[in-house]
Amino acid sequence: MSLYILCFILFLLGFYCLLVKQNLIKKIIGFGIMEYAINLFFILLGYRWEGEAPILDKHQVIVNFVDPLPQALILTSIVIGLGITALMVAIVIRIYEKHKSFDINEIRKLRG
Amino acid sequence: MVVFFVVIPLLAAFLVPLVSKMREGSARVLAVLTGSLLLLLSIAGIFMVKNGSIVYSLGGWRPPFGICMVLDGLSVFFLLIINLIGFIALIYSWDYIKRYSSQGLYYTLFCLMLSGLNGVAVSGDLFNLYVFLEITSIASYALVAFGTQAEELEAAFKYMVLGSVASAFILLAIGILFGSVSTLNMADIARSLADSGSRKLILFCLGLFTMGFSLKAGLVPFHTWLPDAHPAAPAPVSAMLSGVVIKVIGIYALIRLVFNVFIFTPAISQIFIWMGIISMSVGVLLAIGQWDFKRLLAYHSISQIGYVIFGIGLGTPLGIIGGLFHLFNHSLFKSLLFLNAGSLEYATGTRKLQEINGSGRAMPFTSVSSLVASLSIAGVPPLCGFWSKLIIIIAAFQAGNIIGGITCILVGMVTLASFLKVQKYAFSKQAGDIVSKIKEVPLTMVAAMSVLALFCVLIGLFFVPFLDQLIRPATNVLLEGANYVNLILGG
Amino acid sequence: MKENGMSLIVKRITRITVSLIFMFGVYILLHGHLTPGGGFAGGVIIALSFIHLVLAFGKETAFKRMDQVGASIAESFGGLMFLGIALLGVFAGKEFFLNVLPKGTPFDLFSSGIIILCNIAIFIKVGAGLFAIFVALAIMRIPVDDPGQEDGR
Amino acid sequence: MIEVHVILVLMIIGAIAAIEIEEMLSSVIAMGAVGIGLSLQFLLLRAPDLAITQLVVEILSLIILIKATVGAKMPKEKFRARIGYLIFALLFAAAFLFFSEQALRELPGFGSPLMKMGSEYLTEGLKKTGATNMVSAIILDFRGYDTLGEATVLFTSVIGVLAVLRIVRKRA
Repeated sequence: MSLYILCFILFLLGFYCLLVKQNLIKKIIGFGIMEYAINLFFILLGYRWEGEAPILDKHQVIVNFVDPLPQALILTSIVIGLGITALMVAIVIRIYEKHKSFDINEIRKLRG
Repeated sequence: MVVFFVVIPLLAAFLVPLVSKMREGSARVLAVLTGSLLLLLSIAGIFMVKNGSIVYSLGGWRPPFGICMVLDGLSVFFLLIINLIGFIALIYSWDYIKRYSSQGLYYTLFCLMLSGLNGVAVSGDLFNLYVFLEITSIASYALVAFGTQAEELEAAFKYMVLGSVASAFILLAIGILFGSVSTLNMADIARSLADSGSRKLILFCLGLFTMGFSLKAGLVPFHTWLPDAHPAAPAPVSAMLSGVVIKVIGIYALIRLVFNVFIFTPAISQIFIWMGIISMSVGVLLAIGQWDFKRLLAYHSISQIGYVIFGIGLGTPLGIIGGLFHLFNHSLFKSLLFLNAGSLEYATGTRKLQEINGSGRAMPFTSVSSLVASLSIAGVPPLCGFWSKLIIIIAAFQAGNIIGGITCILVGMVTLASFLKVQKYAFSKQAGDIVSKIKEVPLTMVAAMSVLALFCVLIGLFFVPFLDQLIRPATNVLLEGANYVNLILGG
Repeated sequence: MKENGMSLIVKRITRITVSLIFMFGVYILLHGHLTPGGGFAGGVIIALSFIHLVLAFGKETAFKRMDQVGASIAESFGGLMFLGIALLGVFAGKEFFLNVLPKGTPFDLFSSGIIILCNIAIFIKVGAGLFAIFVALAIMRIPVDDPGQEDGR
Repeated sequence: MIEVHVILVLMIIGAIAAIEIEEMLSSVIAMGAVGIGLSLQFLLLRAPDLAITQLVVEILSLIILIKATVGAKMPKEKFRARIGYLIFALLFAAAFLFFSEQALRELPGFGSPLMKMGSEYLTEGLKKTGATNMVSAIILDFRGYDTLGEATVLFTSVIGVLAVLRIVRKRA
């Protein structure tokens, strides 16, 4: 239980950084932290006391495996996070090239 | 057959970069071919589900072990919207996109967006839905930034930040649900949730899902990205974003979950109704003062999505019919309006209403089709928008929701006023000096706009068979939420 | 980062380590169905080995082996291959993504039907794609001061 | 599971550092430390596939991020933490944690998942797919369609990056 809560605190830290920080790079970092927290949460859900990694062995028979399904999901999620990060960085670099700044206050010209 | 809804656009998306290296012009041929195949397939889909819904298990693994695709009345309805508007937007892009460089990349992203949307519409698995939702979202972020102008990049970044917040909330909710029921198939989740007694957990997940999907749909407390992102994209993409994307990855995913996986309770109904009322009013009030044509349309999108969610939130059969019908109509006339705005920009080089100044005589097709669309969105009989708004208003009064009904009527009037302003300035005002220099846009763009205008009129005239054929099966899927479980897991 | 890359020491060592990283990537890929790893991890490692090359030798030298056009083509090819493997089931008249190939004996390198082929397809796709991202970013760092080129229209 | 707690707390400290450090390069590196911590967590929680993938993905995203920041002019963080703002953020966080705590109570406890699907995959996996790594069996056979989607996500973002970063010229 305490692990879940700590995990959610990590999520909230990333959320705060993503929404509040004025620096575009910091926003990307915030997104990354949020992604980490979610990934960790899934794996925590699949953990089993004294469990073994879900890889069968030729020589010994293990019965107590951790849940492999969340691991498969998170493999997908990590790659999705990488893709979004890359696209964000690309857009930020392009913005920097136009304005020579990462600060959202200097950049913001659009009306909300 | 269901799997081809995803495979065909994916195949095109992988092929387009290869063929466009050889000849740049071949990209658009391939893309239009894909669009037409998908349109034919989705029309065939309507007839396929006539004799019952189809469940397709991927890899031969029976649900809930593998992923399954579900083709029922609701998904067929949304597939038709996606592929109809997608095809028309591709036709429109044929000439329009010549203004930009790297057409190959544009068509690749467009095909990826189509495959993501189709994937969301047919998916029967929660995590799979998330994956395809991400494909759609990433493709639309990139398409918003496609022009690489300063404003477009800023709008894309804002869209991206809020879009990833939404995705994070959705993924978190999926995680919590998965921890609770240990399965991902939507029907299996529905069955397990019905058995389990974890009320608080269900509420929390529902809250996260509502937040996430409302962000994607641009409903009012979460709408701030929409008026920047939709105008920034190239016109056919704006048409797709406003006409299709916010509906499929916002409204469709939300109602599929709420009606078929969770149980539609009066509390949820109230939340939907109030979100609808607030979105309707705030969107239209923000739209009045706008002079940028596309930005004005984007604000109207918020307002019209409010109608949709209000109608569905009423929860009565008539309300849901009205909501879904309005959703269809909105995708027709809002796409048409965005294409009109794109044509005006193409011809005059500006989107400011004051500067366009009466181009009606020089551009007859654009002005006529835009008149049709404006009257539709404002709800003037006998065009399509009138009937759907009428149904929603009747449903509101029938359900005893007087405030909602009156708001609908008032918002309709303000919308009419707003579009009369557009017509007055953009088309019918006395010609300024800009008019002598402009001429009608190329043939493919005219054709795309005319087809949409024709649809607006035809559906307005023959809406009863349309309701019977398409909307009623979709409504039944929502109303008989529990059947979904039996359909997939077999009783 | 100058065009002619880093110092001689770095270049010498890189020449050795790149091949090691490359081999490690291939190992991770081929044993994906038996041990931890698989197409994604292998693909990322391969992309990193190319990036290593770019960082040490500078852009010109490295791009002789693999440039953006090549990476883009390889990526599309990987995608088509993956989709083709998935479609094998449909061609056989069964479901999409059916594991149609013989499963082989467990714990063998060439076992588990389409899984190893899928891993290879993903490997090509991911490696090429990530390298293309890096190349695009690396090229972009040259500031464009000519305002005529900045117009997106 | 005390070590998982310790590393998680360290990750939180790292995250705070990454958020609050003014200098960009240090901030990016602090984020990398959080990522490495996550990779370690995966190893402790018996997910070696993820540990490898997370490690290499982390390296790649750090390279990309450093490439974006190095040599660029960094803004001074001018954010004045207005007191009202901070209180709102704290209130939101407290409410979110409270509700999630209430909801998470209804999950099966940590360390004893239901594994409704998972146990099925584990018993049937080797026989039906021939793969001994169950995670591979799931991502490429049982849920192969997801992986197609995932590869497509990566493809989309590659094409998106190429589209955003393309050198554009005016067409005549």
